[in-house]
Amino acid sequence: MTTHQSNDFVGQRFPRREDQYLLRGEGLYLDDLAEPHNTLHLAFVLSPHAHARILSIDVSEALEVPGVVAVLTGEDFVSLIKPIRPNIEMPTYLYTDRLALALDVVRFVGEQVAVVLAESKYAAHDAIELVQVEYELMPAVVSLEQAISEGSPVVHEHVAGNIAFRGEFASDDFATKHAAGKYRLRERFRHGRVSGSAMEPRGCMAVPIRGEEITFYTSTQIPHIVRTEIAKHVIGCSESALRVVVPEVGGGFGVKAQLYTEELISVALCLKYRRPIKWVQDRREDLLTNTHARDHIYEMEATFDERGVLTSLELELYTNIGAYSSSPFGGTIETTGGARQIVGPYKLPNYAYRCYAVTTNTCASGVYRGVAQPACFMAMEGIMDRIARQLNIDPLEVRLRNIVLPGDMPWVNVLGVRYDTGSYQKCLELARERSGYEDFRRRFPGSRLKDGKYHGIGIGNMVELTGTGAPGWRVRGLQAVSGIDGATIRVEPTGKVSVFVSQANAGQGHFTTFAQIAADHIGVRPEAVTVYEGDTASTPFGTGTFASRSAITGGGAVIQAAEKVSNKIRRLAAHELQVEPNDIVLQDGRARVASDPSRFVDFEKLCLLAYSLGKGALPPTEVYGLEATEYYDPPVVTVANAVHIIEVAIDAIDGRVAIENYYVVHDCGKVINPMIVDGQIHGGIAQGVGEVLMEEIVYDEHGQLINASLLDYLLPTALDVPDLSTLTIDHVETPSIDSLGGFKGVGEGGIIGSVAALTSAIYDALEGIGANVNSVPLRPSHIASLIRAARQSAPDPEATRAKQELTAAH
Amino acid sequence: MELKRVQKVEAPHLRVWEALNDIEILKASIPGCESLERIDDDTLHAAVKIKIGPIAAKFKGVIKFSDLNPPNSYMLAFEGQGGAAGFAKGNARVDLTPEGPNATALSYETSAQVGGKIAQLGSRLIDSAAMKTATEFFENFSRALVKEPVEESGSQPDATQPGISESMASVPVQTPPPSSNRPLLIGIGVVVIAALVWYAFA
Amino acid sequence: MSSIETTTVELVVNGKRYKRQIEPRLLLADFLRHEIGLKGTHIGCAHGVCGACTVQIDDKTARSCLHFAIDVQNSEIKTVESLATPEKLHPIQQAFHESHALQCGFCTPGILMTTEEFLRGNPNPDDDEIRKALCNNMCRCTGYVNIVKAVGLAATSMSAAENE
Amino acid sequence: MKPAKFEYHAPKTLDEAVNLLGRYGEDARILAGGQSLVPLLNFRIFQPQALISINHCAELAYLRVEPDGLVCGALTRQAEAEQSADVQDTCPLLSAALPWIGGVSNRNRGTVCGSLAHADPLAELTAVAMALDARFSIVGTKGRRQASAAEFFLGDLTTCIEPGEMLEAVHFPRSGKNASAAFVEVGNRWHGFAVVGVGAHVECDDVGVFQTVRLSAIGVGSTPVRLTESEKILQGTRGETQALQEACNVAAVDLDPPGGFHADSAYKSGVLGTLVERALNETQALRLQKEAR
Repeated sequence: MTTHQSNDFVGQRFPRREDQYLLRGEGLYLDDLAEPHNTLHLAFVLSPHAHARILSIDVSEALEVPGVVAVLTGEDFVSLIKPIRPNIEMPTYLYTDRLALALDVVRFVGEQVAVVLAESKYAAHDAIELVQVEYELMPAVVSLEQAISEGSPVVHEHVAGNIAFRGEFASDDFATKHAAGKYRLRERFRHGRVSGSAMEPRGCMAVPIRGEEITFYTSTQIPHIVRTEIAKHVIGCSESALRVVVPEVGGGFGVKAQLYTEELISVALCLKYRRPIKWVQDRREDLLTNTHARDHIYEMEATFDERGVLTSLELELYTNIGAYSSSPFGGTIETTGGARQIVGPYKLPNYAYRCYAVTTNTCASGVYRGVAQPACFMAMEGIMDRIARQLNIDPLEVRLRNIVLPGDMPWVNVLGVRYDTGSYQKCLELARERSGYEDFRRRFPGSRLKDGKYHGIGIGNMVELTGTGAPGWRVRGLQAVSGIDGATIRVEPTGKVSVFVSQANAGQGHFTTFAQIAADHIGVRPEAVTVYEGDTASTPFGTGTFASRSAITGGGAVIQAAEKVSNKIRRLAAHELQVEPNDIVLQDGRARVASDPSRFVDFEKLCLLAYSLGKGALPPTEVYGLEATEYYDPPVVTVANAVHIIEVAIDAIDGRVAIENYYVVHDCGKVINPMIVDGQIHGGIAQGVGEVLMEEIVYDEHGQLINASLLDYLLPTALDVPDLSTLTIDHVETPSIDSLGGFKGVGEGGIIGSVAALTSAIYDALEGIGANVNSVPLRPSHIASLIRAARQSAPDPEATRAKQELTAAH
Repeated sequence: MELKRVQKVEAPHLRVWEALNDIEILKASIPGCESLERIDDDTLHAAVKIKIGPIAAKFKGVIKFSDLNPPNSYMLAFEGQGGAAGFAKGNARVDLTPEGPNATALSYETSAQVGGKIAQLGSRLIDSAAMKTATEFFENFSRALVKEPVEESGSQPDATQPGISESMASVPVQTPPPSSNRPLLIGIGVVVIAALVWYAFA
Repeated sequence: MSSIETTTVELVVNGKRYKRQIEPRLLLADFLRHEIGLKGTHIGCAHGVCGACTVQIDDKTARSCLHFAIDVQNSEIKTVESLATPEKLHPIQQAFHESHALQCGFCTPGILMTTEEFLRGNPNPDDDEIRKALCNNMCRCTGYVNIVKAVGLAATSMSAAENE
Repeated sequence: MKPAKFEYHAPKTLDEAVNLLGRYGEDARILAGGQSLVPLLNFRIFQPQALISINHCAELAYLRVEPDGLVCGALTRQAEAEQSADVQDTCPLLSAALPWIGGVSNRNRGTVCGSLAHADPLAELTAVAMALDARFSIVGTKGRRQASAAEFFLGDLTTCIEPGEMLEAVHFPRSGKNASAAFVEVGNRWHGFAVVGVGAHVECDDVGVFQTVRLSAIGVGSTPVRLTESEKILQGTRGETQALQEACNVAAVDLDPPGGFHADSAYKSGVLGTLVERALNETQALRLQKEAR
């Protein structure tokens, strides 16, 4: 499919169209939407127990609160909403259905057991505290380690040993090859549990329209999936009568790329009471009930040769999926994700994994920016660092000796995943040269202790699977995630262009980037293009925005639709100017004759024909209208890559980590808008810093979540991220040969690289004194205890380092 | 929250055991105790309001005793819940060992679990709250035992001179004198209420 | 005063006087958003940490989720809607636009009000001073890099405008 | 969550406020800046029957320098004290601690007395009050009384203020002319709640011998803690390395700091000595700077 690119707006630093109204405070987020006068506000009664039987619920007192219209419990919804079951077809996968409201058993702190409907939000919050629920406590299992141990309590009777899914893979003859490995090392990596914590908690509002229809506003990243899933689960809700509209979304990060019980409940109650229903989540509910992420254990054994080249890797991966699997991605998304993506940019010949999705009495854990990749690359880069240490080879050199080389591409890895194009070698070499890496090695040949601080430099060499289409999701067993995205492009009668895309942005600048793409392929200026998203009534069906897909899938659909429209414009112009369509070039809203540019016709004139306005007539071979709808399903996953190099200084006493230098070189294929790409990387880096140094959802051993506020769930501030003088971002553009437009995704690259590189840097700083850094988060208290323990056990840490230098000298 | 403490009580072993069984002494010693009744041989019902600064938590719960070994040791399990706010749960092991004719070492080892809003939002305060309540109980309890009846000096410290005063004035705490001394087999489960007791109020 | 359900309050917001009948417990943020329709002030946490609800009370930044409308009646409240004119963005807003210093925009109004007070007190700050001024407003999308750049750009453009 | 209902009172005078306190007793709480109190209301883990706002009692908004020290009225905002030259002169440790409190928008509205009366175990001003033996003027229906810092702080969020009483003012004794002070903290982020914090106040004679040494810490107990042992070791020395090292090593000796998921007890004890050292070094640097001028 050749594309007649007549402009080059793609690739320019176009300022964002979204900024005007957002800066003025005119962006309407969910809670800002005008509420119809008779709106009922919802508030939920949350379980204070991790595992308990509900004996009784007394709502009498709550009903007396002025303004309270009704208080409903699990029984009321049995006839309204079907249990949520993510449509996953994977061998050994055991469904852990989720009811809209708990019926007889609650399985995590925060699970909803009753809902109050009131005339005002304040009254609703008054009433929930008067609902008396009597529980009978049941044994709870909370940590991953506990859940997989002998005789652990079980979350669901039918999920024996809390194993909801078991996946495995072994490359051929793995056992013998693994046994034959020359050098061997084992390591266990532990990643804590985090929360996406977008600045805007979730919320939704269902408004009855013309009796039977409902317009459902919700802060989501997947409007079309939500619409279909609501229609499938809410009894009496017909999909054609349901319109899902996405207001401004205050950050998503994957947490809002899920179907939630409150969305089903709001629509069901709107049908039942024929009144608008509004629910706005508060921060405590966000931290308690919005899907968490990570909480993984990686048990790894790697073999390698004397040059540090990996010969085999065996992985046992446990992921904590909480009490119910999230929907539509289910509990396996991080389990298969971690196991399949850990191979990264390396040529690993022999690989075997066993991966387990483990249930516990905690909130569901699933998709958040990076989805398992930050954790699995922390582990893989940890293996690379340990190979380097064991053989005394430079860690960056070890990576260079393991990566897929340009000549090998397109490369199909040991799992059959195809890497179309990539710049692994180039980025590593650029990083070595421009990040100050070699200078650091010169400055710190031996001891890393200087002025009371341990200095270290870490490497995060990673790939990011982006733009996953239908095949990619089916391999992972996901049936409800279609994989395609759609775009309708319409040239209006005055020649302006409307673009309707199935995506739903949460700040990624789609109104600007898709306008750039459409403008290039239709031949208008971006200012003449208006992009519409997040409205199932106007946009074609599609999967939505998550997992760094929009540039590829949305972009591809826009290109295909734009090509169709521009071909028609060329035909109409050719007819007007009596030339061949191929002799027409479209630019700035004009169709010019390529061989004689002085002859041209404006789009508007052609549009009059297309819409039967004015005196002209369509050529007989043409039909009315000037629009096209196209769906794009990328044939295979496109693989972006990046290298993060971070230099840190760790205070030997208070264990605090200062980022001294941060270098990134990123390759996300053809860049649509470099300004927006850099913004995505900055945001990912900050979340990575948070994930490694301070963020953790903490459950006590009884299943109580004990940091359900931002006072205790710490998010990084402007002082925690690298400042302007220490951050350098370089770009390499290796266009994808698989995806239309050559785009690759970038949404998650920043967090994946920074989690891997920052953990590697702290490991590098402390491994010399014998401290083993193999887990996150790494709070100052934990780092200080690692240093104290290492200093006590190693008689003279500097001696051990010197001894190492000696052995390397042979 | 785990708590392991030994408290020296200036009273003979048997006297301490009896006092620990005196419902009035116990009721007076527990900070914020509002009601304490026996239900049967090994069950107590207590209502206690614990305050940590502005945060107040009202708790109604049942205490079950086991492994009674009078007058030396004792086991207890406790469970209380209510409303949307949460619950408190815990257990304890208590031992008395005489230390000479006029003193007894009362050691207790208790673990507590608190749930609901207060655990989610005020976790920083819970452990120290439980410890503070336990220590407060013991100060009241041992003061009640040592001097009978006990006249407490006015709790209002008189106006001290301005300027940098080095002395650490003792902390004024209201302690009404114990009224009766009837030995009842109650056990000191109540200590546990003091130690672990509170949960977000209803 | 006995326990009455609602009471009349008068607030001056962005130079305009508003009179409403409200419950004493109505947060200032909710008054601005739901009583007088200024939706630019956002609630991200309601416990004074994220800063998305930052407004100015008598030209000093404050968390509108930590104040009750009834308690700030005789103060002058300023919100993000006061910064731009229909024709032109405030120089700080323009600098944020040019530096791509916002993505989802939810935290932006609070950061703009914080930046306006900061630059009023410190017309040409260095990067470190800017980062310290911003460290009390959370942003989850931008990683703060471009926000620091934007505040620096705003400082230069505003001081340049001054000495014209 | 939205706060529960409460009765709102906005007395114009202190007497009016005290009467209201007498009327409601335990069921009322004073509202000034609200920076620590209102989160508890929004969490609904504190539901007073009445809030008595003193934001309209003009008579409580004063920051007075007196011969023997500095008096902050109940409405003195932290930001005002932070920018006050008087505070810097008479009470350098207060000036040093104020910038550590929350952010500008918290200090614009939060009050000095409010932070002290709320007595969060991690509130910097409680350490300042303890270090300088501040005097607390408490007023209630039974009249006025004074409490020393040691008497005032009883535990987490708990002071000796009884129902029916409020903190009217806090008096910080005047620091010597050549006093220098510093406050240092470590937290899990470069901004936000401290894990451990230390305030150091040193007055030297003209040859640099330490006449008065005051050290107090937050985060190592449920109230601010005076590091009296370390003070004694440094008294009369010039803060030379050997004395400084000894003072730092002994700082955490008899403390059992509360541990938790933010930081364990060993960490707090481990960093306390270093923070004492850093705080003292900073006071020395400030003193030399002052003398150089």
